[in-house]
Amino acid sequence: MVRRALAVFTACSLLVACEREERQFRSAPPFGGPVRFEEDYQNNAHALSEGKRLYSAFNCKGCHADGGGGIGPPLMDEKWFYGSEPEQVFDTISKGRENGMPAFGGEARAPGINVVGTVPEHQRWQLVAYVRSLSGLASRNAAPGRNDHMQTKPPENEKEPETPVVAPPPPDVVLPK
Amino acid sequence: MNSRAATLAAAMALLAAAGCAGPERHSVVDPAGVQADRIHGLWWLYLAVCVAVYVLVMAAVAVALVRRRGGSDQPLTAPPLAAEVRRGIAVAGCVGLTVVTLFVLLIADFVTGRRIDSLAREGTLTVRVTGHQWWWEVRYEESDPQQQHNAFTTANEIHIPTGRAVRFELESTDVIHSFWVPNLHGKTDMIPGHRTKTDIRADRDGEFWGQCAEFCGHQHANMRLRVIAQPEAEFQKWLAEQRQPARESAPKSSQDRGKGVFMKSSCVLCHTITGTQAGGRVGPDLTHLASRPRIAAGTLENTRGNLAEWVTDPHGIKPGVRMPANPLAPEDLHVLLDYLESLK
Amino acid sequence: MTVTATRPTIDASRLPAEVRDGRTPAWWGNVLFMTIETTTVALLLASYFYLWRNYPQDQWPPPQGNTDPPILKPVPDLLLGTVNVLLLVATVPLMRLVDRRCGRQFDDLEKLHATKPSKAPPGKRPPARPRVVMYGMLAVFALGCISLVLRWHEFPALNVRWNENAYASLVWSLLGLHFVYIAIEVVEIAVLFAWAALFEVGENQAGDIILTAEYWYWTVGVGVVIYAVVYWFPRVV
Amino acid sequence: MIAARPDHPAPEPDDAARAALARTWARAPGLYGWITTTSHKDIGLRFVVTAFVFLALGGILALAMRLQLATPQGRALGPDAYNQFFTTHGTTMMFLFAVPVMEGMGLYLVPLMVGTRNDCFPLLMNFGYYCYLFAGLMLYVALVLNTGPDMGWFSYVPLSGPDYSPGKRVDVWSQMVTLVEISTLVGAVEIIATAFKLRAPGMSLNRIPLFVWTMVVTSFMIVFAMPAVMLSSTMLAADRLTGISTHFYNQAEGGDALLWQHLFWFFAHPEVYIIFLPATGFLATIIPTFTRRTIFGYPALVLSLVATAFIGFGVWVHHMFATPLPRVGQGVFTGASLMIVIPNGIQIFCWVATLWGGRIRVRTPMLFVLGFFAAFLIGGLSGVLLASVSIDVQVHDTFFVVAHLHYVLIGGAVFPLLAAVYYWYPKWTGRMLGERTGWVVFWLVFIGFNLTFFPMHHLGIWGMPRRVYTYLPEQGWHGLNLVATVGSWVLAMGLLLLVVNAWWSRRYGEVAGPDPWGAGTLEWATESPPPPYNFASLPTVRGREPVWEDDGTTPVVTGLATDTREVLVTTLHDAAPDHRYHMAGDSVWPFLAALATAGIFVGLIFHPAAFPIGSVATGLAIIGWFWPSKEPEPIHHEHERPAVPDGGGE
Repeated sequence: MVRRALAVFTACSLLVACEREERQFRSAPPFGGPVRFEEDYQNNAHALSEGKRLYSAFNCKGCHADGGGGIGPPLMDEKWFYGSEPEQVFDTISKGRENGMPAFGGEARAPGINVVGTVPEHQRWQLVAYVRSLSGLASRNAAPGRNDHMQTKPPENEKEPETPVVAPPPPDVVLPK
Repeated sequence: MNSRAATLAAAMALLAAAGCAGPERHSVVDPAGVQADRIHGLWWLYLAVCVAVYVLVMAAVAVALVRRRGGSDQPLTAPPLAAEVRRGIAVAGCVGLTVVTLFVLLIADFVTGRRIDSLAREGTLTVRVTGHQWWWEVRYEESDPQQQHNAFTTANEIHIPTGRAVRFELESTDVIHSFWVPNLHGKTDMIPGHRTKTDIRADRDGEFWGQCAEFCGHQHANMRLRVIAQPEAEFQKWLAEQRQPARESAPKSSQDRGKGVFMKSSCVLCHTITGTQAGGRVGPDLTHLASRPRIAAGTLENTRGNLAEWVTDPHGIKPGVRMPANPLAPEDLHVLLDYLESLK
Repeated sequence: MTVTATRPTIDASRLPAEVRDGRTPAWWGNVLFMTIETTTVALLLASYFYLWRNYPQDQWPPPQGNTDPPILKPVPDLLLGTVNVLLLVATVPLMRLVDRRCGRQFDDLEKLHATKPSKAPPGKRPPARPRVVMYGMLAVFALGCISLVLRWHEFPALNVRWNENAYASLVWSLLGLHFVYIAIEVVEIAVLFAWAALFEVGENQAGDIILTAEYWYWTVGVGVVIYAVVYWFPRVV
Repeated sequence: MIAARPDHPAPEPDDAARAALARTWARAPGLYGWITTTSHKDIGLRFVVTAFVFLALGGILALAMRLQLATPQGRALGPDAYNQFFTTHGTTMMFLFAVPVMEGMGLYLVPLMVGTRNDCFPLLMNFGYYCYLFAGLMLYVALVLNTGPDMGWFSYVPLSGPDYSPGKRVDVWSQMVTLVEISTLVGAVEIIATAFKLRAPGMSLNRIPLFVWTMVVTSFMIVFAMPAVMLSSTMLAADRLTGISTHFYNQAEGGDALLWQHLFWFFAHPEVYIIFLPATGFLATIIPTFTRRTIFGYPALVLSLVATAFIGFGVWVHHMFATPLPRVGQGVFTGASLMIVIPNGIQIFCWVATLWGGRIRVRTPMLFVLGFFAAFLIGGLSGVLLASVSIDVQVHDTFFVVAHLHYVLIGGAVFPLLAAVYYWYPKWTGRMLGERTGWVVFWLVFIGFNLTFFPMHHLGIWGMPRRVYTYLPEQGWHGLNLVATVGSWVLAMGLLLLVVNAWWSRRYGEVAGPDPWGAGTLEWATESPPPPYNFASLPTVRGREPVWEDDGTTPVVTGLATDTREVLVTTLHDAAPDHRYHMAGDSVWPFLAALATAGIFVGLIFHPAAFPIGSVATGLAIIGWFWPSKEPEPIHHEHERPAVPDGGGE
């Protein structure tokens, strides 16, 4: 009987994949090998919540608000100007974009793009995972729940997954002078 | 055998009474402030009473044990009435004594509480301490609106003038922390959404350690702060220094190049250095980093080696800390350290 | 104590096998579970008032920002809740009839020393399914179902979603908890009715129905208190 | 007057009658019988054994924590593992060991002590056990999967909220807490009803054995305290769970972090007495046996139990003295916290008076009782220090409190529990635990315990906060921490030896016989281990120590059916025979209901839909459970009610 119950519970709990609960403090490059986006970021609760914290720490809110968009484009919708693939989002965050997105990876892809410091690589990956979770592209069981502030949007783990569409940036999105 | 147990335990109780040769930088029984001192007095009263009670009860048990062994196994369902009455009186007496003692203790506690709350607050200095996971933001307020430019922020280190009452306004930006400097006063929780405050007066100079006393996550253990009580003059000197912006470094000097590294690495995103464009509020203010004897919320001494280790691999020292690892080229690291060490 | 032939005895075989109310362990179990539930509801109400006390009290319930136009005082609509609570109160006399009739059924059987009507000597045999009991339970069941439907529509009538603020979360859990109580009771009544319809109302079943009735009174009572707090408290403060 | 008829002697229940009873009350053979058993002896012991397994698991975690703290900046565990370990340790000891083990002792002993055949609601008892077992498995499976809760056993928001505890760790905690409290609550209902309605004729309220009294009072405390933690943990889960996301504790949306602390401590302080009172019941049962006299001050003891229960609900705020509270309020709670010393003092004094008036026999159980005096008093008295607001704000949340609570819970509850294990083991198994080993176990446990926890007083006074995974060499805490670590291993060795002894004695221990200690309460009036039906013919009672008072003329109850599970129900106050009560037979439904209930709690962690689905499943199982079965007819005669046999004297 005990064995049977144990089996039932292991089955249920196994849905909580171990790596989802891993807390990777000393994570990723330069200490680790190649980036395992799925395991280490997209489905990892700790990485996603760190991404959420960095999102406000690095003032992404300033332009994108809580994902609803403002000066910058909204992140909660299905539209992606430069592609929704992790590598593409990573590239956008690292090198910036011409229409006002600053570069967080140390060097810009083109002159005229504002460079604000160098966010360590694994933190950029955490941001990527979180930004994608804003449009429901992360595991619901790992995405952050509601935060302890005024609610401006449904929690990430309740966001219906959007099917990404690559749409060129509208002309009216321009670099804020 | 139980008398042995009793003596063993009693010996330990005495050890407790005597055992106060603890570390003097953070000890409840080595008060350096008026409140800690009053609590200390109350502490001894309570402890003396408790040890006395303990010894008496254990003695009673021990005596019963040695004098009432033999005799028949025939169970006694109706013990002789006279003896029972005697015991009844004894028990009633003990209970009465207990009630009186407790009442005394209650009064003593209430009086002490009142005296702790009524700390004379003339010429009070106000310091706002904000708990973060896992460090302390310390802001010296200026009551006078004209003097606002004199308000400044530092971290994990609080200087106070000896003999003057200081009002601490406590708040938290994330989870519950608790502000505690044992030598000076008991703890006060910092609860998000609730403003709390505590008044402290150090009566002798010295460096006293405090530590977060409410579990707050991975690095709760390494969330320390230091309170330096110093004579008024020294304190004013320190204030004057802290109010200055970071000193300019000579152009082309290694410090200057280090500043460049700082501004284009991740440091600038989280830390503030007044007088530069670095204005991040996520991490501790570094304007006068080099003037602080310890870094990493009191975990490491502020030496070049420690600083280097802390910048490159903080998680080796404090796993889970918010500070990210910064893989820097050796050259960049050296000039960065030069710069940080110049922030006196 | 070893049993020896010399021991005097108490012959239990002549004691009744079925009694009702406070004499039975089942009654105690019922009362204790009611106590547990009462504590739960009381603590939930205490939380409600605790949060109210800590909130800027000129604006309770908290203003509703994300509607257009914003509602400054989103008090719950009275209609459905009032109808529902009146409905629940109306079931009490009905249930009381069933309750009383079951008591009489029990006592009749007890007088005949029979546990079931079918076991009673023919002639003075009490009805297997007293009409009052059957129709009464049916009526309470129906009204209970209606009350559940009404309650379901009371949630939107609160004018605030459970995940908007703490006040909303609390009123939703108050109504939700009570919804669960009613649901449990309705199912219980259905089961007892089914049993009675399939077989007969013996002492055993009569006892069960009486206990269910008592739980039903409790549920209605709690419902009235919750109604007062959820619907009227925000209006009077 | 003797109501029973001397002219009408009882026939010695012959083997046929006993065999019939055994057939009626024994559980079905095989796994099915093992699952569906409703015998209070099976389930009570099962609670006790399971609880000891969890004690072992929690203890292993504690040893690991002590290893980490043995040296400054230890490397045995990282902060992540350490936080999971100390949280699981605390949760295990409070929810999965201390309360269930007392409940198990109650379920086993109460029916024997009041002289009946089983607990009142056997199926409910079975359901409760499986809820408890599943909750425990839930916690440890999660821990093994690196999903152990890591926010501390009192789980303060906002740290335990969705914003600062990502992932499923806290969800597992809050759900398992609610699940295990269901089991505790049904156990409480069980024990109260049994003690109130199934007592032997003549066992009026003023003759109820003190252990039964403590279990009754404890159960009432459970009834009022446990809903608080179920409610608060459910609110926490609701705040966190996907698709629910309520705001009970969200400061920014009108919630309050202190609401959690109030609700939690409203449960968690009474919890301490819920653990401690049954322990006092063990003492009040064991001391008379080994002092060969009836307990001193029975009425005072009962009243102080009740007083403790009442005051116990008025002191929860002394866990919150460091939070912003008005000084007056603090004064009130200080007063209450000091006041609770009075009833506890009365108990201690009465026991000492009993020792003075008796002829003490120091066997292993008594040894542990004396250990209790030495250890618990330290904890109780350091509690007096903690009751003072001013002192509390200094030592609150430091290792001083760790020392205090372990002196109270180990000294006050585990020592009496070990005494009880040595005392009742013969009743459970029919064989004795080794007396000489007993002394070794005692001294290992006693010395190890003091070595581990006494230095923690100093560490706390020297500023070491609790729940730190490391400390610096310059803080000067290493010496005492090392001592504590060594002590923890000595303590562990002692307990290990006890387990080995228990295992060995089950087979090879000296045979005990019905009453090895010459004790006075009813459980010793039947064989060891007791037959499935407990008593061949139900006993009656003339005083507080029925076995001591029996001169062979105490009446017994005859005439209960032997072919169905029938017991005698008596009146609440003076336990006059009232009616015959037919108990439900074994059934698999409670197990299925427990499985479905656990399903709700586990499923909710992943999807809200688990609630409706699980509820329907549970509902069906419960309908199956309560669907009246067509049982054989009880025999009927014209009624008459024999009066209570009188103890003579009163």
